[in-house]
Amino acid sequence: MLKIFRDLLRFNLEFAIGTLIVSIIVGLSVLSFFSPYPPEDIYVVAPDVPPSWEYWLGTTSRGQDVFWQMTAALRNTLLFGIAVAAISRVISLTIGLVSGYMGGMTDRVLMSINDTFIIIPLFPILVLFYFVMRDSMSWALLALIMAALGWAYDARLIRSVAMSLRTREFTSQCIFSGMSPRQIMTREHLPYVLPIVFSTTLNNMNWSIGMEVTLSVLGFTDINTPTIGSMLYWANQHTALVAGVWWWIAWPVIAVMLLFIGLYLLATALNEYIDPRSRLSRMGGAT
Amino acid sequence: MSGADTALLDVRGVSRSFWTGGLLSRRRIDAVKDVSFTLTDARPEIFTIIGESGSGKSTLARMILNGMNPTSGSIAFGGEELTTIRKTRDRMRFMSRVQPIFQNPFESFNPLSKVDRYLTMTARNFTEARSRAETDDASDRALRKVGLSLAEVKDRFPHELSGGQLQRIAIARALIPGPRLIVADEPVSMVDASLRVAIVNLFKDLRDELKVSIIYITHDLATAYYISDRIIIMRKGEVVESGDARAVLDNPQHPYSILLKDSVLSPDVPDDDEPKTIERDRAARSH
Amino acid sequence: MKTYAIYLAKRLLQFVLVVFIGINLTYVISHATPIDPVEQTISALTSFGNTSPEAIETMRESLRELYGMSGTPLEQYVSFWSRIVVGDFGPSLSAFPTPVSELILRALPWTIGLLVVATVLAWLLGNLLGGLAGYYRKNRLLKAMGLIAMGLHPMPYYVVAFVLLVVFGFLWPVLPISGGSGIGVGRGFSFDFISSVLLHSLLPALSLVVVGLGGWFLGMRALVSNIVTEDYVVYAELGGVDRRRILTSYVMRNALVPQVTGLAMSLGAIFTGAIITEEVFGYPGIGSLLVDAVHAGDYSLVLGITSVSIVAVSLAVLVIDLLYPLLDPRVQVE
Amino acid sequence: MRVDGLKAYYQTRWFGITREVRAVDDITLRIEHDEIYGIAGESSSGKSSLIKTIAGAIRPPLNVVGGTVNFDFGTRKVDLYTLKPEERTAIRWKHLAYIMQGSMSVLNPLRRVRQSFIDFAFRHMGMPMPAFLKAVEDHLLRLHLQPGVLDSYPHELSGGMRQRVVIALATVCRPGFIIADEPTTALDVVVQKSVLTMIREVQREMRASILFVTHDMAVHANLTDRLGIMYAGRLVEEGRTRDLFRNPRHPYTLHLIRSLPRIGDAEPRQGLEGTPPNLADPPPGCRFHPRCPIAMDVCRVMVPPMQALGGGHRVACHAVTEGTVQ
Amino acid sequence: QDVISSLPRKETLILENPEGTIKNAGWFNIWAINAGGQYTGLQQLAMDTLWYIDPEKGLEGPIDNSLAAEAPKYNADFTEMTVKLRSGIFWSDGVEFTADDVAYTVETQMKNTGMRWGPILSLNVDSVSAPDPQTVVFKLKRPNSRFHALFTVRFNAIWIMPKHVFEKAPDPMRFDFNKPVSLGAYALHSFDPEGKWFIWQRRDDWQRTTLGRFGEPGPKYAVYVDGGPPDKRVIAQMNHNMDVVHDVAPEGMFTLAKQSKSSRGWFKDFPYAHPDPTLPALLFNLQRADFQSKDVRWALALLIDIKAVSMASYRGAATISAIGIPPTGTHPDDYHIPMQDWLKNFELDTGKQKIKPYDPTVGKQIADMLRPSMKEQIPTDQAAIDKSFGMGWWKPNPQAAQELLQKAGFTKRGSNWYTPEGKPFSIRVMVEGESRPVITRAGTMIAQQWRQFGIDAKTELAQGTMLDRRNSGDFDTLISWSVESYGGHPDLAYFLDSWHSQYVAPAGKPQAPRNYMRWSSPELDGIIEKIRGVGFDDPRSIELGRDYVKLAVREMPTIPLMAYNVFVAMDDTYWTGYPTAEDPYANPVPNWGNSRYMMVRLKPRGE
Ligand SMILES: Nc1ncnc2c1ncn2[C@@H]1O[C@H](COP(=O)(O)OP(=O)(O)OP(=O)(O)O)[C@@H](O)[C@H]1O
Ligand SMILES: Nc1ncnc2c1ncn2[C@@H]1O[C@H](COP(=O)(O)OP(=O)(O)OP(=O)(O)O)[C@@H](O)[C@H]1O
Ligand SMILES: [Mg+2]
Ligand SMILES: [Mg+2]
Repeated sequence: MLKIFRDLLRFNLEFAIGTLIVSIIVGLSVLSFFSPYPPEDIYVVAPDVPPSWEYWLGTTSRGQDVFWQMTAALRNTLLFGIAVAAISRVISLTIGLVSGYMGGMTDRVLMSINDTFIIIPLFPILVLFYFVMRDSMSWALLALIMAALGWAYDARLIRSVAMSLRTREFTSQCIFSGMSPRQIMTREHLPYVLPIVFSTTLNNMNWSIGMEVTLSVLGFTDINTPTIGSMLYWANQHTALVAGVWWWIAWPVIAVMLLFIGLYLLATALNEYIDPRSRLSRMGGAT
Repeated sequence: MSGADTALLDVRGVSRSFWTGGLLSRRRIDAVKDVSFTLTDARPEIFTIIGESGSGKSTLARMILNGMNPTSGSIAFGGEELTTIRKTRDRMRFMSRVQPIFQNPFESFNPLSKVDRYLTMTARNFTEARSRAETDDASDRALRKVGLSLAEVKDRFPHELSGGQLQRIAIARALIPGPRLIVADEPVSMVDASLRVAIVNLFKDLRDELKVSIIYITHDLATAYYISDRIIIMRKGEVVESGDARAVLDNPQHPYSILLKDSVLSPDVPDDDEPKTIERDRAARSH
Repeated sequence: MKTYAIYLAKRLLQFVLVVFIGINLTYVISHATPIDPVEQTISALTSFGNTSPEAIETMRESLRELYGMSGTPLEQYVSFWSRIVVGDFGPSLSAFPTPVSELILRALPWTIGLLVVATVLAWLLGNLLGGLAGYYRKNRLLKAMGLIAMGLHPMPYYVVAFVLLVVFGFLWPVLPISGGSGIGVGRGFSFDFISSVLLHSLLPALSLVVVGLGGWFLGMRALVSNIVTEDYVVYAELGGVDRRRILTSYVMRNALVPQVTGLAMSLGAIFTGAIITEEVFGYPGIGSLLVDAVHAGDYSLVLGITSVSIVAVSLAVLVIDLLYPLLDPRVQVE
Repeated sequence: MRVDGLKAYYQTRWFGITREVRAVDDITLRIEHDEIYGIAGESSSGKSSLIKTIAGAIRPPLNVVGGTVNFDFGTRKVDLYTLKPEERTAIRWKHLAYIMQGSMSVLNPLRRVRQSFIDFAFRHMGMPMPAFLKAVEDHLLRLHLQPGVLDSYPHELSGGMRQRVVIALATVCRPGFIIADEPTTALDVVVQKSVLTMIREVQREMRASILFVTHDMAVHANLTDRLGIMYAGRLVEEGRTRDLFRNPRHPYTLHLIRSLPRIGDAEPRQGLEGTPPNLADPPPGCRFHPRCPIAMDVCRVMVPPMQALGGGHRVACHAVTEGTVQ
Repeated sequence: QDVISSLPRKETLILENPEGTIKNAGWFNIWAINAGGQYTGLQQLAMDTLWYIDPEKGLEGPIDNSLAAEAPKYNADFTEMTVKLRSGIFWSDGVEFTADDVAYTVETQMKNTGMRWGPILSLNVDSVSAPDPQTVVFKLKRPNSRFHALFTVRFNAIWIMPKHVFEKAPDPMRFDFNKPVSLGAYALHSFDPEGKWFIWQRRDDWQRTTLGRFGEPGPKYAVYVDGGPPDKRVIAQMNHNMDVVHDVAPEGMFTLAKQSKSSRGWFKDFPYAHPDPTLPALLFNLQRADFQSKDVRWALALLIDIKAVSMASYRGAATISAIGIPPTGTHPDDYHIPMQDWLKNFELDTGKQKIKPYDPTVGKQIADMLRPSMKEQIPTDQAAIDKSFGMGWWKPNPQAAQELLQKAGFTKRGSNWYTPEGKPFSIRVMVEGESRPVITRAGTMIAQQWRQFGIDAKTELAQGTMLDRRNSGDFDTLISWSVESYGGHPDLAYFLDSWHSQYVAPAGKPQAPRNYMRWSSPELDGIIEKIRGVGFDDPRSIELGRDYVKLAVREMPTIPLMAYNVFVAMDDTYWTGYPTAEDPYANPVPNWGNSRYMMVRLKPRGE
């Protein structure tokens, strides 16, 4: 594992850049624990100071240091993404593996549910949820809902792999070795889909964080928790853009863009690592 | 074990059909049509099923392994109807007595798992062995029967072993539960000539020394002739000819059997002045 | 042909099932909201102006009757389905007595016009360029495009739209940043109206295309670079088949098959896109109608819109699925 | 056709692991007009790699490291690897046709067979479309294929039919040289036989040269005129097929031929012990020595040279050179 | 490029419609429940009713007799009201307006209680009659000294229906009234079916409307448009595409003031905003256990640093008020200034000490605090400071707050406060979010100040659910207004009457408007009942109003914060003569019904 990581780092530029970016972001979010004041507090520093020596990234119109605000925002945003990804991975793995391995009726029922989740318009549902939960829509709850809505596509992907694994001879070999379906799924098939899980995790994080940002900016989340989205929300509330407080918007946008690009690069690099065919085409232009 | 006159395997009038085809052309395929034969426990034998591709050999094998139900007819193993074997316990008991060997040695093992895992799992699930030492011992004993030892195999991944070794490990695994019947579906079609001989020689030994019956499915008339006791020839799901292997192959009766035998290219080169089979055919055709 | 009919029937059944589950889901969710449309209306009515408390009670009763909010939950559910199957979503509660369907029909052309066109455009362009980029790996221009696409693709749509809005509406104010057409421009088949609509759709469409394009571009490029290693492409190249023919009929054609499925899937995202695009650019359409309806607690309108979008999206997917055999002769009935 | 000292390696560099698989290592051979030259050998002994190199169908990671490939098509002589790409394309199909291994998947699954024919062959035939299609149909008929297959998609054809379509595709332009890589594996014996018959027929008719690869010795015995045996990337023995079968000299060939079971003969036979060598790190000296029953010290250090035995029979074995065998 | 290509820009006034996009644009029946837009120009330009009252000085005094020719005449026991109407007023379709229209309006709505003013009319009116075309007589079901308020526009009122149009509609509830026939000086020109804009055109016969008395309205066309989010509105005005912006965030206003020479607010300089006669306050949910004690409420008030709240919410551009009356219009003269002394002497017993919590200099402190950055924009004159920033407020006093809380049985353990029941003292401050940015910010600041004191306080965003939750009492505390007054008239009954305990709903049931904190106090009931007995213009009502203020200060049922300042931004590129603090002849906030008076004073630039 570590060796793969080292090799990827050494020989895949995308992975290296992605790792660099993501580590910077992670580093920043860790810094949030050293913030001199609680990130929710306002009017703790002079408002509207442009980036300067004292405040590297400037201060907001709410009297917060953009730097510390951003570290907290990045931390929460990242945690959110990880939470959604982790929960939805568990769902999609379970459904994908079970559906692919069991086949038949189980498969059909699960896939009908799955298709529904793929087709139904997500955003309206999220907005609806926001209204059902009304104002108690917390960060964790949102993560849960997003996870519940964001597994379907990947489950299909995993299912298709599991289906092909089912027909492979080694699966029959396992059955005749007396392994139970659960053992086969977890011990034999899981390792196969893990790389997919890994790279979809990053895509899923990208997706959920993007959703969170969008929802927050539109004011559909808990804006008390500092996240990249709620930072933008507050900036918009203070017409930061036209008021010339560009640094309030620019830094979080840059940070979130970097985060997305970083995650995306990691995902592509991993995908490439997984897919043997693109390994070959890397060796030199195909034509 | 059951008495001398109990049938080990009794296949009675078994048929199986499938629906296949593209969207615009759907048709019924009778993969297996009314096949019957019996293996007795008293006299272990190598029972060969031969036939053109798509003639239903693998389908028949899957039904014997209880991986699929016949559309009509019945299969009994040791006097017990396979359709009644549904509960996990019954299945385990069945599997301890009937074991498969697959076509492609490289495919029969999960490339991500160590090969000895299959041996250990089989030992744990089908024998009394529980502790590590016991399972190791069971594995080693089985491996020795096929000319290997646990030391050579332990902690190795499939890609570290040759096809011949892998196929022998697969056979060893099948032997661990002490089965009465081994179903081998084209166990040699993916290996080259020299390996082929080694594996069929092993089958002979199993029959002679361990008294295991073997259902040997193949295209290869030459190896069939070389090792089998009885043979059935299948075509389009039907048994067209059956009987003592050598007798049938030396003197086939059914037109298809004759065609089959004629089509087998002999590795013997004719004398200089004599035309080769293919030349003969060509000449025959151009007239 | 008979098998196709069976396939059709199965697919239709699935369609009905998905629609049924989807609509029920939204029914349940929307009815779980604590928002009471009557209270909502009363609040809105009384938040300005002088109304005495007794008057409110009278009004509450009249409204409850007017909105037809009587009956047990089961009765309401049954009557909901019995109306919905004939396409009647009842009157909107926040725009009473205007029927929900009228509101939806008014908004739908904008959403469909902008989003479907932009989605399909992004799909076409993205696939074309991505295909070329996958095939001509050394082309500088296409490589540069790949880099840009790589940078843009992971961006959340909101951020891109917002940046575009700032650039073209504020820093360099050349494009209208809100509305679907100019103020005072009369409706009709006039040059003024059409050009105004086009001008107003530029920025939202651009944002949609920019974001969509990247995804298709990268997807297609990856597909194509896999396909060029397929035996049949290698063989065609060895056979000296015309390169353009290889590109079109061997590479692109075959890569298109999964991309069409992707298109069907992305149609599902249209309604997501609708909300954000319409909110950011103040564009009229079904998305802003939905947000409005949700704010107003108008669940008959909310249900109407979500039902329509579920049906529309499932229908799009269904149509593409049914056309699939034409695209790929290999597809088999399960 | 002449191949001299051909070396082609798979050179892969992937995440820091550099690997060089010497799949074709210093091979020299000649193929005359109007003959079928067979190449046999164990699985993964480099047969396909050799053939790809000869057909000029190499793509990374397979690279030609040394040696030449020269064709003589009667009217023109060419060195494949010094040719400009356009010229190479021009030669293909007109003079040099190639039937790839795994010909089940070489047809575009989304194109009808007819279109494939047009794509591949139309421009070489120099005739108007109706005439061309007629010619194709005639050709298919000769291969016992109904013209109806032209309107099918590849997946609608059975394996044997597909194989025959590919053969038809490769031969419709009547090339002087055909390269075929295991065109009959995955076919059952009955179909295999008819396909082989057809190949022979076409070859005779056109007086073409065919380079035919398979590890099925029975096929070689019945089809080829001359035979080369490959072991671990090297040509170890070569000669007329009949000579080679009757009188194999290299221990590997010997073993290969002895181990073949026959119908009507239930003599016990022995399999070859040991594992095939890893071509990324082949054993020094003779590559067969770890499995060779008669290996000598010299085999472990020195690569045996190719030795002519007369009658076109050549072998690379120290034992033969020193006369210790037979 | 021009926003409007089809109209001559020089003759067109563009105003923001804060309702945004009207989803059912083709609906103009304002008397039915709110099916369409209302502030699309409809209520401002097309509607008319008997009287208007201005939050400021008005064109000719705050009260304008519009359709009525004079003030209402009540009989002695306030059970009958007679109104004389003007003559020579015509509907835009040429039909003359008469007393029948008024009577029809009342009768139709009484018949349909689902209509907007139906319930309130049927509760009050026994019968209405029009003895002659210029006279309407209302017979009331019970004495009501302020019945005419229903027909008096503060923000809006019962608008008069065109009898001749509605008569023909089979069901007045399902009639869309498109195209509307107006009684105002403007008639509908065209509108966007998507509800983004509405264009009104000056009537040729504008003299035959009530506005005609003041001269010709300047703009030939008035366009009400959806302004979009705050930044877009600022951009629009900077590009001179929106003459009157209803409201922007304070920063937007500062930007406009700084970057656009032609833009200005109500005040020429800081604090720019127009103070609406509306008083945002922190409302306690008095039915919740934690807030039953006035000591707790006072403690929480003493923990608020209003200067910080003013900075956080309005960047200082707030007009603060310590008492429950908006510090706007004529109110300071009637209430704030006369009560200063009482406030200064007001004493609070914390259980351990007596303190005088009022700090009369807070307004000045805010001005001083702002002066370094705002320089000469900040007035130095005390009267001007009082007007712009307000007078005094409660001085933050954590010590007293602690004592008060302890007096109420709360305890502090570690750094956290616990309720008498031993639970952590947790307060959610409900705010409305994006739709009311300054309120949201104020809430955030207050929550933070409480949090710093050891109370688990947090803002809770109720975007879209705010009205519902406010009415149903689903909140701990809430920043909203339960006080709305006329501004231009000292009478408080407009809001105060509904604070009577007879209207307080039990917990869990929806509360009728205004007394959202559900305050029930017998003492207050007494005051209210007394007010009911005196006339609208009776000076005694001011005295009673002061009694209310004193009671509310003692009980602290809400913590009054500041006037609801609206950052109306006006661009004089095309038009001049907007109402301003220097010339406060009308309310510029363009969704108010009385903003129509602006039209007659607007002149094209260069005239
Ligand atoms: N699951 C299935 N669904 C549909 N058709 C099937 C299925 N399994 C087998 N068939 C069909 O049944 C027929 C018999 O197949 P089977 O695999 O038993 O043949 P076989 O004799 O083993 O062939 P081969 O020699 O190629 O292995 C074939 O035509 C095959 O296409
Ligand atoms: N793309 C590749 N990259 C690296 N090594 C390869 C690649 N393709 C083949 N090889 C290796 O080259 C050697 C020769 O392979 P080749 O395909 O030529 O064998 P073959 O004799 O044709 O075998 P078969 O009979 O199985 O077709 C093998 O060891 C194989 O593992
Ligand atoms: Mg088979
Ligand atoms: Mg090969």
